[in-house]
Formats: sequence, C-alpha cells, structure tokens
Amino acid sequence: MDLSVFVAGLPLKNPVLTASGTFGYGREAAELYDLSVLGGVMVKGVSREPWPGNAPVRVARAPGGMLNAIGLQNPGLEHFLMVDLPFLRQYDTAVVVNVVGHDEEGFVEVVRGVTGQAGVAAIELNISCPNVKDGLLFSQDPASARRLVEAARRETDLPLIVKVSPNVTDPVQLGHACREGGADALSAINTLLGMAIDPVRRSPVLGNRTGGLSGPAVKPVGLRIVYDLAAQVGLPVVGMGGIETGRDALEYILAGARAVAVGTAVFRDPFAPPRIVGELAAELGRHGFESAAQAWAAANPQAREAVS
Amino acid sequence: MDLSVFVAGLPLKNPVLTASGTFGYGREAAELYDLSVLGGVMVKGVSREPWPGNAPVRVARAPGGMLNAIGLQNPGLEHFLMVDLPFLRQYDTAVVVNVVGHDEEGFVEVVRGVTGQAGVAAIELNISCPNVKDGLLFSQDPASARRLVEAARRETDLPLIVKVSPNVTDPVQLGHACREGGADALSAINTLLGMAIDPVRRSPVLGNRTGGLSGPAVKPVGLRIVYDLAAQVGLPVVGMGGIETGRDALEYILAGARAVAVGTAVFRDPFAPPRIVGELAAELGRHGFESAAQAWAAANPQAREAVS
Amino acid sequence: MKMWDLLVCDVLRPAQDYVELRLQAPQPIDLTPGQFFMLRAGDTPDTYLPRAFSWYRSEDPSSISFLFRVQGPGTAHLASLKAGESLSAMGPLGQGFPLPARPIRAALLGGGVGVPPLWGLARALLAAGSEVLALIGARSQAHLVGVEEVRALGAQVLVATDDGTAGHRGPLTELLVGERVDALYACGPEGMLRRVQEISLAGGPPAHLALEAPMACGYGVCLGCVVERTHPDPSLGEYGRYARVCREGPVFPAGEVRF
Amino acid sequence: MKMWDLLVCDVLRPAQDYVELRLQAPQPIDLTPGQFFMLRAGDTPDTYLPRAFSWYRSEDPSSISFLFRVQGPGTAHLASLKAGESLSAMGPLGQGFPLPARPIRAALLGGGVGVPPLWGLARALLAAGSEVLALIGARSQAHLVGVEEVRALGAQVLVATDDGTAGHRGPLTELLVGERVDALYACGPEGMLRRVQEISLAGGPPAHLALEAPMACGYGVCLGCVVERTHPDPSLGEYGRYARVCREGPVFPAGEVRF
Ligand SMILES: Cc1cc2nc3c(=O)[nH]c(=O)nc-3n(C[C@H](O)[C@H](O)[C@H](O)COP(=O)(O)OP(=O)(O)OC[C@H]3O[C@@H](n4cnc5c(N)ncnc54)[C@H](O)[C@@H]3O)c2cc1C
Ligand SMILES: Cc1cc2nc3c(=O)[nH]c(=O)nc-3n(C[C@H](O)[C@H](O)[C@H](O)COP(=O)(O)OP(=O)(O)OC[C@H]3O[C@@H](n4cnc5c(N)ncnc54)[C@H](O)[C@@H]3O)c2cc1C
Ligand SMILES: Cc1cc2nc3c(=O)[nH]c(=O)nc-3n(C[C@H](O)[C@H](O)[C@H](O)COP(=O)(O)O)c2cc1C
Ligand SMILES: Cc1cc2nc3c(=O)[nH]c(=O)nc-3n(C[C@H](O)[C@H](O)[C@H](O)COP(=O)(O)O)c2cc1C
Ligand code: FES
Ligand code: FES
Repeated sequence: MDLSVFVAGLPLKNPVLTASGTFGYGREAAELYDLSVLGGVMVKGVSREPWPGNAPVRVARAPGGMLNAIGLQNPGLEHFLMVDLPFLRQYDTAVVVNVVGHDEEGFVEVVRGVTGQAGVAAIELNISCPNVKDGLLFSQDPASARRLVEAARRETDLPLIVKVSPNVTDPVQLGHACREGGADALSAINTLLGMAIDPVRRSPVLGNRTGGLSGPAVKPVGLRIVYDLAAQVGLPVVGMGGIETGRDALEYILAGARAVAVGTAVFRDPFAPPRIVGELAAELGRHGFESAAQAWAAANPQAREAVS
Repeated sequence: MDLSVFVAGLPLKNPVLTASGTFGYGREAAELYDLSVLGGVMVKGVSREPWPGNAPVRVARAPGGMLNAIGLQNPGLEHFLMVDLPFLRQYDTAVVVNVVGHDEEGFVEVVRGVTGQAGVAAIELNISCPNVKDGLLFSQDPASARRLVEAARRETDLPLIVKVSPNVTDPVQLGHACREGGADALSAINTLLGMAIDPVRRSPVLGNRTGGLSGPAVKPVGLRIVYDLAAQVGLPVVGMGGIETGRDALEYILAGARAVAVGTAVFRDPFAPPRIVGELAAELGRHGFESAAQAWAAANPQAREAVS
Repeated sequence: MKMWDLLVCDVLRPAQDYVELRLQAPQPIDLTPGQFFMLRAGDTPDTYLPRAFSWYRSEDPSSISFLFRVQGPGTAHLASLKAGESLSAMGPLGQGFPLPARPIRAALLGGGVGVPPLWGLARALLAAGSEVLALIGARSQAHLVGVEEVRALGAQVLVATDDGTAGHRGPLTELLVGERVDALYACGPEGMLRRVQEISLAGGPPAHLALEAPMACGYGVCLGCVVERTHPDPSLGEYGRYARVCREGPVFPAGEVRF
Repeated sequence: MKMWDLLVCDVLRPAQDYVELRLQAPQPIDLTPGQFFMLRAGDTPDTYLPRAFSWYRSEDPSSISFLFRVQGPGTAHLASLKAGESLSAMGPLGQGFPLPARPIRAALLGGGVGVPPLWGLARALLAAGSEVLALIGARSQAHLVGVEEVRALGAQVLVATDDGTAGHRGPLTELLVGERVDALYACGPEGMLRRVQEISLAGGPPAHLALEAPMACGYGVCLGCVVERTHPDPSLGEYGRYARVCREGPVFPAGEVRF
C-alpha cells in the first residue's frame, strides 16, 4: 500500500502525524519505538520566551475523552532550537513546529527563528488554543487572523499550516481569511471549549475553570469542520480530533483530509500512532484503494464540486 | 428531599424535564410510566404548518452519543392544539412548547397560538436547530435574535425560554441579546454540528450531510455554556447535553442550571427521566444538600460574584 | 412494549458470522411475527445506542431468541455474551406481519439478516392452516441460516445463494417463477425488497415488506427511522410524508412505501 | 517504561473498599519502590483515560500486585476483573524513592491509598540493613491495609485511625513524636504530606514525598500532572516553574515542591 502523501508541497511518508501538545518533542515516545515510522511530528507549541503554563488542576476526565487546560507550558524558542530540534533531527520524520504567541510579534519571532533551521519541515500556527487568555484572539476575528498569517508569511518559505478553532460560528470564514493571508494548509480541529464540575468541591475541576475537550467524543465535530474546510476553502487540510484507529483516519481522509494527526489516543495507548499507520494501510486495502492519495481523491467528488 | 424549583416564575415539582425532540409529545413514554413524575415535558418543535422533516438517513452513531438530522418533522400548530396538548393535559407536569419557524412571522404565530391555551406552562423558542437551512439564522446574529425574542414577547405572558446555540463563537453575547429582547430564561445546549462518514459509500452517512451531536460526548460543552450563561447573563438556565444520571443532573445544577432536561439518554434507557429524578434526590443528599434549590444557590458563589 | 431483563441460556453459531442468542424472559412475552426489540449492545462509546433485532424463535411464551450477523461493535458485543449473563431489551416493538383472514398459500422470502422474522411468520401461518413456501437466500452455503428450523415447522423451503454453492444460483426472487401463491412476505436486503415490491405492484400477489432503517430509539420518539409514504394521509399535510419504521412499521404493505 | 499484558492471578479484598490485584508478567519487571503504572481501566466512555497506581507487592521479579480503593468507574472496573483475564499496563513510570547510601533508621508514613509504595520501600531498606518504622493510617480499623504485610517483612509497624478503632486516634504524624529517625518517606493524603513537609523543613529529618496528581498520560507527554517547584532551574526560565509528577516525580524531596 502506497501511503505517501503531499501536504502543500511537503512530502510525508505516510499521512499519520502526532498532534501538537500530546507528544511533547518526541523524547518520551522515542523510548518506546522508532519515530521514523511516523509521517510526522507536530511538536508542542513553541513560544518566543519560556511559558510556565496554567496552575493545576490541568486535566480532567470526560465521557469518551478528556479536558485539558495546560496553557501551553513550553521551554521557549531557544531551548527548542538547542535541545529539542537536534533530538528530533535524528529521525526520518517530518517535524512540524507548532508556534504560539501572545501577540503578532510573539508569533512572528518564532516563525523567523525556526525558518532555515535544518530539520524543520513545516510550521503550524496555533491560533486556536482555548486555554490561554489570548489563545482565541486571532480565531475570533478573521481580519486579525489574516493579518497574523500575512506577517508570518513574510518571514518564511516553509509550508505554513494554520490551526483553526472549532469554537467559532464559522470555521470556513476563518479558513478563507487564512488562505487570503497566505497559508499553505489548514489543520483542524483544536479542542472544544468545555468544563467539568466536581460535586464534592461544588466547583469546576480545572484550575482554569474551562478546558479543551478532545478524544473520540469530538470526532464528529472534527469530521464536519474538516469536510467543510476541504470542500470550501481550497487548501489542503490536516485532520484531527478523536482519531483512535485506522478506520477513524480513513474517515478523515474521506472527509477531505490530506493527512491526519493523532492526539489524545496516545494517552490511552502510547503505541497508537504506529498502530494507526498499519491499520490505515489495511483499511485502505479493504475499501478498495491502492493508495492513501487515491482515497483522498475519490472522496465524495460531487460534494466537492457542488461547493467549489 | 425537596426537589421543587422555580424557573422564571414557573414552578416545577422537580428539576428534571425531557428535552425537546427526544420525547415526541409524550405519548410513547406514557405507555411505560406516568408522566406526572416528571418536572416537565419540553415537546418536539412545533411550527405553524406541518413540516415533513429531512430525507433519510436521519440518525447515525457517534462515540458516546449520536448524530441526528431530523429536520423538525412535526404535525404543526393546529394538530398540536387539537391532539397533542389535550393528551399531555391529562398529566400533572409542566408542558413547555418548543417553537420553531422559518422566519419571524412563523415563530410569532405559534407563540400566539399556544398562548392562553390551558395546559401550556411555558414556551421555548428554538433558535438553535442545526438541521434545517434557516435553523441557526437567529443564533448567528445577536441583533436578529433580539428582534425575534421581542416579537415573541409581545405575544405572550407565558415564561419565555430561548434555546441558544452552542455552534457560535460567543453564546453569552447571544444570551444577552435574548435577555434584552425580553426572554425570561435560557436553555442550552442544543446539538453540536457534526458529521459521520461511511467508508463503504465514501460519503457522509446522513442525508443532510451534517447533523447534530448529542449524548454524553457533549456534556463538557453543555456544562461550560450553562456555567457561562448562568454566571454572566443573569437569567435562569435550563441545562442539558449528555445528562444520563442523577450525578450529571447535579453537575449541571452546580454549574448554575435551575432545571435540567434529559434528551438522548432516553434512547438508551426509556426510563431515564424518572430514574434521574430518583438519583438526583440521592445525590443531593449524599453531597449534603437539603433541597435542589439549595444546591443551585450554593454552587460556586464566588465565581458568580466575580462576573456579576 | 416493555423493558426486559433477559437471561442468556445458549449461544449458538448456526452459520459463518451468524450467532443465535437464546434467552429466557421472567414472564411470557406476547409476540407477533415481524416485531423487533432494541437490545442494549454494550457500554463502550461505540455502543451507546441500542441495536434493533427481529425476534427469531420462541418455543414457549417466555423463551425468545435473536439471530444476527456479526457486523460491528454492537453485534460483536452480543456475540460475546455467555450463558448466565443478562441482556436488557425493550420490546416487542412495531407492527408485525398481518395474518390472512383464511388459509392461503404464502411465499415467504428471507435474505441474509432478513431470515429471522420468517420463523415466527411461518409458524403462525401454518398454525392457521395456510401453506408456506419459504425462500431463503444467502451469499453462499456457509452463510445460510434458518433452513432446517423453518423446514422443521412444516414449511416447504427452497434455497438460493449468490455463488450457487447451495440451491438456486441467483436472486431469491427467481425462485418465485412458476409458483402460484396468494401473498408475498419479504424481509432482507433493499434490492430484494425492491424486487418483491415490483413483482407485487406489477399485478403479482399482494406483498408485505419488513423494512430496516437506522434507528436511535426504536419506540417512536426520535423520528430517526422514517421511510417515505406513497399515500400520505392528506389531513396531516406535509407531516404525513414520512412514516416511522419502528412504529408504523417495520412491516408495510408493498404499495405504501417508497425507498 | 514498557507496555505489559499482565495476567490476573488473584483478586483479594484485604479491607473495606480495598482490592488487591495480583498479576503475572510475561517477563521480569525492573521495579523501584515508589514507581507506578498506568492501567487500562475499562472501555466505557468514563474510563477512556488509563488510571495511575503504585505497585504494591512483588514476591518474584515477574509478579506484581496493585492495591487500591474502589472510588469510581476505573477502580470499579479493575475490581471486577477475574483470575485468568488480562490487564494492559504501562510502566514502571517515574522516579521512585532514593535509597540511603548506608543503613539508617527510617520512618515510612502511609495513609489510605498511600500505603502501597511502603511495602517495596520497606523491603528495600531492610535488605540494605536499615531499620524501618512503618506508620500506617486509615479512617478506621475496617479500612486498614498493609499492616501485616509490611510487618511480615521485618518492619516495626504502628497504626493510627481517624476514629480510634485501631491504634492511635488522630493524625498519623503524631506517632512520630518521640521517635528518633534519620529520614522520612511519606505517601498519602495531601494534608498528611503537608504535615510531613512542615516537620522536615522545620529542622526535622530529610523527607521524601510521593505525590499524586490528576494525570492523563502518565509518561510525560501531556504536561497535565504538574506540581510547583520551590527551586526551579533558572536556566529554564518560566518553563521551570512546574515539574511533572509522572516524570520528575512522583517522589520529590520535601523541600522541592509547593502544593
Ligand atoms: C427493525 C430491524 C430489525 C433488525 N433485525 C435484525 C436481525 O434479526 N438480525 C440481524 O442480524 N440484524 C438485524 N437488524 C440490523 C441490526 O440492527 C444491525 O446489524 C446492527 O445494528 C449492527 O450493529 P453493529 O454495532 O454490530 O454494527 P455497526 O458497525 O454499528 O453497523 C453496521 C451497519 O449497520 C448499519 N447502521 C448504521 N447505523 C445504524 C443505525 N442507527 N440503526 C441501524 N443500522 C445502522 C450500517 O449499514 C452499518 O454499516 C435489524 C434492524 C432493524 C432496523
Ligand atoms: C502516581 C499515582 C499513584 C497512585 N497509586 C494509587 C494506589 O496505589 N492505590 C490507589 O487506590 N490509588 C492510587 N492512585 C489514585 C488512583 O489513580 C485513583 O484512585 C483512580 O484514578 C480513581 O479512578 P476511578 O475511575 O475509580 O475514580 P474517579 O471517579 O475517576 O476519580 C475518583 C477521584 O480521583 C481523582 N481524580 C480525578 N481525575 C483524576 C485524574 N485525571 N487522575 C488522577 N486522579 C483523578 C478525583 O479526586 C476523583 O474524585 C494513584 C494516583 C497517582 C497519580
Ligand atoms: C493535553 C493536550 C495538550 C494540547 N496542546 C496543544 C498545543 O500545544 N498546541 C496545539 O495546537 N494543540 C494542542 N492540543 C490540541 C491537539 O493537538 C488536538 O488538536 C486536539 O486534542 C484534537 O485531537 P485529539 O482528539 O486526537 O486529541 C492539545 C491537546 C491536548 C489533549
Ligand atoms: C433526535 C433529536 C431530535 C431533537 N429535536 C429537537 C427539537 O425539535 N427542538 C429542539 O429544541 N431541540 C431538539 N433536539 C436537541 C435536544 O433537545 C437537546 O438540546 C440536545 O440533544 C442535547 O441534549 P442530550 O445530549 O441530552 O440529547 C433534538 C435532539 C435529538 C437527539
Ligand atoms: S427509531 Fe426513533 S422514531 Fe423510530
Ligand atoms: S500525566 Fe501526562 S505529563 Fe504527567
């Protein structure tokens, strides 16, 4: 089975990546298996300076998934370039740097900083984190999303992926703004804004009160947004949200995703990403496809035409 | 345990209602148990004229829940008044009429039609159905939501509950608009826009392509929106989304809901609503409350003050 | 309609991919052929909704069995049940097959997972003095179910398979050629039901079809399982366009539905 | 850290609400006292995330047991396992208790679900020639676990209960009064850990605390389980404010964490 795909010019040996924030910078999973089996690694969000993240409690259980309010704890650009990137460079897998910032300048400096560094395959701008105060700033207003993407675009020739928020009335409008700003691809979905209540303490479980919902519970929302973005925006999409099995991955590809990312599933099964690579190959065969690219192309062409 | 509560002046013998569209007009469940055990029944959406609903496939499975795209099939106002309301009047439970329309006039005429009819306890304006073309029209623009609520308000003295959409960037802003328009209470959440993909047919499962996600999977999203509405809008809230047990009901009350509604759970367990009435009484006792109203009042007063 | 706590007595594997669950009810159940139950089919995220199954056999009033093909997580869970475990079921649900007022010669067609309702229907028809010709179809011999069971009731049974490994090779409906029957009763894949509908409406004998539809509740409250009516009640206006398979069906006269 | 398919050999109920799962591993596991495992605790929507448990006893290198209190859906599922079933586990995880360079007299404090790591720690200390005073607390006599098991290793064991039904009535730490020990090791409820921390930092013996925190992954990738550091590495900037309980912990020197 030919699993190789392209996302905005970026060749991937297979369409299975790990989702940002659920895989650190690869060090822990590398104790379990060779990261070179992965299509790519989308690293934990990197900011200009080191960020401490939110005060605990940071995670809570949710039906068919979980809530998190990590708040983008990360060691910052310099540490990433000095310590984490060299580690990841050892592996034959596409490293996608997830970039965060409190403001345009913060984003742009990280984009500038990683551009031209050996081993960086692409950039993912995270404008959709619901767990930091200004995380959704750029998602909630398409015009400012567009300006941010334009500013990032000026700094880099790397494939530029923008991660759009599911917590907005119209993700497609946001996607259009990102395309106009110069994005090469979109990724979706980030977590859904949610809450857990502790009846003993009579208050929200998470220190941040609200958190981001992820896991199988959100899969239908992810499929819907990926389908709409793929059909209506005209950019390749990296799909994610609740992917646990090769069948889930195939569903995302048939919804229009060029590649997929596995997040929360790695908490339940640390081997989920390599397992899903194998399962996807089997599912493609079972449904009569000769390659991953063919499945994407075959998916629902009428629907795509109808809206394009 | 004293379970009685008030929602915007409407007395309920207990805080457990059935959610609109998951209970028909009560006829089927009445074959199983006496509807008088329920705090109330929120009936299937009623429109001015009979509506056929969407073409099948209308339901699909989803992790920890389901998707539906029923499209508000209903027999219309006249049939409701002649056949369904008289049936429900036999029971000692609060009948909340869920109202739908394609436009303002459609909504208003149903509001007018049910006002003054014996046995109607309150009205719920459904401005949040994701499964009809114009279902989200009023939710996506707070100004038009406000105008619609004002128009309905002029026609009725009944408690007016507005069901707000979770598929918007800012449900609180929408809630404010409804309050300004004259709403007495809010209900939330309606279903989340989602999709299921059939890998055999290589296309969406539902005839309508997208559908509404409900069931335990959406509980964290419901709790978050209820919490924000209750703390920030200053209207009583009827909370729903994934309630399966008395503990879930208590979590919603502690998030700020005055009453709750049980939807999708009745598909898995037709006896869920009366079971939850009993379980809620036990949970309240276990957590040291003497009444349902006390639990609501005790919930997280600091958080409520902080934002009020 | 009622909730039942059924006790698993026996788990049979009558054909490839097929399982028959034999269960005991605490009280007699009043069953009509063609009716179904919603079975609680697991506690995982994938099995949140119950699954619909026609009842298959019932040797005495408080025993019941279901026969199903293992297709996905729900049927896999049901297939994993063991004697002594219990199963939560809601039913019987829907309108079953109407029986003729006087003895007739009836053809019953069952394909694949559509075979179960035929057993009860054959027994009821035979008990009322009718003659029963049961046509049972499957992909191949290894997937045939119900043949001996229905024959044992006293029905004449003919078989068709897609690959010819047993009986006639080809569509089940071809076995009707040359048969003189007063009524058709069918349950099975959409293509087969459509063919029976055509035969009936083109001057053939009256037919009743047992439909399937994706269901959420099974008892009429979700409006998820609808099928289009050909002759809607005009007094209902647009509301009459669709009928609920779980409540007005699953059995419909062939001329009443468009699918 | 490794994934294991463990075989359930025995399910014991040593005290009210407590279950000990005794399991067999396919190969020897290299265990340090204070380390833990993430156990797959069910397939329902409520048990999507695995649950964290310290290892309790290990009589030979490929046997292991977990001792837990039934609190919610995950522990209820684990308690329902039967001999012969298998359990998916990830571990051993985290940094366990550091052992002293030479024999000492050590006090081990374990309250409630904090008792399990004490068994392995007592065994290791005793094997290295140290003297072990184990203080074990519980709500009441009926909830006491591990007392006989730790005593059987050769440790001196004292007991405290909240209601006085066994041993001292009151906080476990009151049993330290008048004892001369070189080091403290504690695992249990937050209040007890805080008291041990106070005692140690107020000129008492050096202490190590085994913390708990809500966890999602257990192996360091989610950053969900953090605790504040008192002496962050300045070279890490703000990033150093928090340590992961699952990776840098769960055992921390008492002076290193603020909780
Ligand atoms: C009235 C009625 C009677 C039935 N009687 C029998 C019977 O006697 N024996 C038997 O083997 N099967 C019967 N079925 C079909 C049975 O319900 C399905 O095989 C079962 O639901 C599959 O569940 P699963 O979890 O194993 O598979 P899934 O993987 O969930 O589904 C397998 C297939 O079922 C279909 N499906 C998807 N969603 C739904 C839904 N909401 N409701 C129904 N089908 C859906 C799809 O085609 C899907 O590919 C009956 C169905 C109905 C409606
Ligand atoms: C390193 C470590 C070692 C542990 N060792 C043991 C042990 O040896 N024996 C033992 O009985 N228990 C131990 N625990 C606690 C054990 O993990 C919990 O009792 C278990 O997770 C409860 O799961 P549940 O589904 O039964 O209950 P739930 O109903 O899910 O939770 C019960 C309580 O657990 C807490 N909780 C909620 N979310 C989380 C979360 N994400 N992670 C952790 N706790 C949460 C809450 O206080 C909640 O009230 C340990 C925990 C940690 C972190
Ligand atoms: C614990 C946790 C931390 C996350 N951190 C980030 C992050 O730093 N940047 C980001 O873009 N997304 C982050 N996400 C979102 C995921 O990358 C992913 O978009 C989302 O979880 C949906 O996929 P899933 O259901 O497979 O987890 C995080 C998710 C989780 C659960
Ligand atoms: C099959 C189905 C039909 C529904 N129809 C309506 C409706 O007619 N009007 C309405 O306001 N909400 C409708 N809803 C939404 C529910 O009332 C409820 O808001 C939502 O399902 C969340 O609650 P739950 O998770 O308990 O089901 C429907 C939901 C389902 C599942
Ligand atoms: S399945 Fe719900 S109405 Fe038929
Ligand atoms: S539990 Fe995930 S980092 Fe510790």
